[in-house]
Amino acid sequence: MNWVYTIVGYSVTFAVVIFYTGWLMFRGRGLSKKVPVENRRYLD
Amino acid sequence: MIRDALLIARKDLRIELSSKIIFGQVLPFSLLVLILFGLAISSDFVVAGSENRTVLEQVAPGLFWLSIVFSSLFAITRSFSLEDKNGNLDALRMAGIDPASIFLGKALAITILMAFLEIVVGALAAVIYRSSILDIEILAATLAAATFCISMAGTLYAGVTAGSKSKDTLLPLLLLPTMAPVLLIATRSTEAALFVEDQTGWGWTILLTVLAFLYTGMGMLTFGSLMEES
Amino acid sequence: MQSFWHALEIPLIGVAPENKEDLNSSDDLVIELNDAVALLDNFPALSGMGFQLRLGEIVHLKGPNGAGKSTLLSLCAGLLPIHSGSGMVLGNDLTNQTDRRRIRRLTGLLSHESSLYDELSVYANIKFWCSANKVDHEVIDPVMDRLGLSGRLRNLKVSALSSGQRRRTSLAVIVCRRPRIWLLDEPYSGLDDAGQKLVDVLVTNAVSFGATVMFTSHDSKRAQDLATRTVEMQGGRLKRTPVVHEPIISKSTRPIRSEESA
Amino acid sequence: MTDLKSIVSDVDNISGGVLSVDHRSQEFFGENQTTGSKVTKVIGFLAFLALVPFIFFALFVAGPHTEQGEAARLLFIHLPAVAVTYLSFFGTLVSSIMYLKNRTKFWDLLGGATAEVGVIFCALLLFSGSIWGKPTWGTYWQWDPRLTSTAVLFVMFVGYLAVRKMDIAQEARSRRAAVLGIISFLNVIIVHYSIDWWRGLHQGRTFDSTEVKIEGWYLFSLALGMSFFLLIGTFMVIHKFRILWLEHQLADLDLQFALMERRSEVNDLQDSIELGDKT
Repeated sequence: MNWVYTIVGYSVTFAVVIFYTGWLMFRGRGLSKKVPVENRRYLD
Repeated sequence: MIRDALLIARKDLRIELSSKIIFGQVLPFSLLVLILFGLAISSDFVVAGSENRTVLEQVAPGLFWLSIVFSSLFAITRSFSLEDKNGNLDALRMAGIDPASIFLGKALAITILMAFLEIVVGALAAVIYRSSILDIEILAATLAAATFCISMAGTLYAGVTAGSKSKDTLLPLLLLPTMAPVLLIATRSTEAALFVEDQTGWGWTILLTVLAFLYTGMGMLTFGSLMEES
Repeated sequence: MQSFWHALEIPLIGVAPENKEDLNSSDDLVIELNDAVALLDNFPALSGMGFQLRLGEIVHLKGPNGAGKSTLLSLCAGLLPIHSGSGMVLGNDLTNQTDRRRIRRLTGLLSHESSLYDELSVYANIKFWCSANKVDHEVIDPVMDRLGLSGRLRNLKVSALSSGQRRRTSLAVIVCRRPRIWLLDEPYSGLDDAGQKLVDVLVTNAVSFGATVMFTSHDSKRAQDLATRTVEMQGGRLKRTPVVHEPIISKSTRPIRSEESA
Repeated sequence: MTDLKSIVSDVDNISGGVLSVDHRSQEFFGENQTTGSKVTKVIGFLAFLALVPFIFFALFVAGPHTEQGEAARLLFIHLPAVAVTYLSFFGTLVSSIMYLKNRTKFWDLLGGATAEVGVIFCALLLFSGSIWGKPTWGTYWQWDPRLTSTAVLFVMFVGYLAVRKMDIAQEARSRRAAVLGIISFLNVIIVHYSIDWWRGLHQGRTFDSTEVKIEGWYLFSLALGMSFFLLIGTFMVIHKFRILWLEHQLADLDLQFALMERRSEVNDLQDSIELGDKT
């Protein structure tokens, strides 16, 4: 029965990672549309 | 610097003498918390391995410190609302008082008030939780050191949240995790003073004293950056 | 009543002697702001204020509510940082933090808040602020006499005072501090007739002893009688070029001017 | 490090003239309307490259543990989460110190970005730790020094994030957050050792998360997991930093707008002023 914990642990972890990454991309996209291009220069 | 700190502390104590918020409202609150703990926790079951102590007697030190930590939140909030209400913090800054002095003064007043509160609450706790004190010296040292820890850390965090509209809810969120080690160590130390004959409690007391100095140092170093609204 | 005002001990009102290094300016420019922007909780309360205040002036700041008058006073008191633009107060740079600290000790701000502890008595409050400002306690009693705070009021808690009496207590603290610049936000508000006259007397006396005053007031009539210059603000900056009523000198040498007009 | 310095100075240049048009940057980014860039695309791609074999090796190749069985596989996500959490919070500490030292927006925002990513991974670490605890110790929660102090750490940095959103002047907020970042880190050390001593006196260490021997496919899977988590963590920090930077820019633009609006008040209120003068 131990595999249940493994499955739950992995799926929740990856769900959180994917959800958070997706949210970051979404938010970044939304904000980028509001800020003029000359003010968008980051750490690179 | 010490002179300014004492001035502020004396002022805070005088305000307490005339308004009696801490002793009229916060103290009854902590007593009430003690009684509620007594209702929530069984005094019938005996803890295995203890010398015939009931659950309530066994956890009494922790409950006492928990009620003190909660009361300290009110004392700290009250102390800073005094300065917030009529823009007195700005006036202190206009007077050119060093932020470290403000920190020390406020923390000192809170320490003294909390010490009195602890003595009263502690006496009642000893009665209603049926505690017998084996080592009064360790207990006194613990009270002193833990009180300094609580008020120094509390004043420091009150400085972090000062001026914000959400400070009443933010302060507990920041302060309580910080209180975790103080609560833990003070409880161990008090347990040692109540239950154990030997002198093991001194280790914990020394640890608390180190923490008290650490928080004092942190507060004095950082209060300038916290208070400087500019 | 007349004798009461004249019984005032004049040297108390002037300017506290200061160390030479605190006064970096050589000319008589006390405050100079250039295109100053100041933020109040991220709102641009001052939106590019250009302004000069010379030694011995009594400037009336005028403007609608929310014009930025109080913010200007806080800025000049060194309580707010300058967001952009530049500003000098008594030769100290407003953009510099250590300079701002020096400015605070040289200026007195009567804000719309009382800066008093409600739970303490009038005397205890004044005594505390004198100690905090390192002012000799000898001045307390004469100043309290002068502001009509002796007698019954002396040991009354501030919470029991009327708003006018609180105003007097706050004023007493400023008189005790003897600042070089007096920044008064609505000094007349809540004061009775005698109190308002008292403000006029205190201000003119302070100026005659080397102070400079800037105040806001919605009582245009009284304010214009007191002021040597009116500055109008709007939208966080100067409205138009200031109107000069009369030369500064003739005003400051007549300390009891408002008595005559009354 | 020299790279980093030039970035900082660039950031300063930008915040100097908000409304001025810098043609050089247009050339750099064009019409790209995301917070992505070449570097983040590469990092994202590498993370994905690590993810696919990681899942394969961690779930299928590395055999079940002799004692813990399938549950031992949780090691491959738990340890990397620990690494990312502590690295992030260490990043917050460094950023806070650097911010107090040279007061640039860069360090302030980096502190915010690392703290948020740290909180996310701290939650994952607590979750994977307790779900691993059930099959191995028979309980989801153990009053173990590491677990307890991590829980306190989590709450502390949630508080740090709350302070970053406090309703006071922007600069004061940044300064307080930086101070808090430093004292929180010190507090974590205090919390950890105090609980450690307490437990040490009572009954000794209850468990060791590394009691699973790491060798062979275990080591390989763990290495893959580490690289995936570190890459995705870096990816998140960069994106979060950019979002914070955009929010900062937006606030600056709002301020410019508010300033313009404030200046135009002069005409709007002309009438009411004259009315006020008459009364």
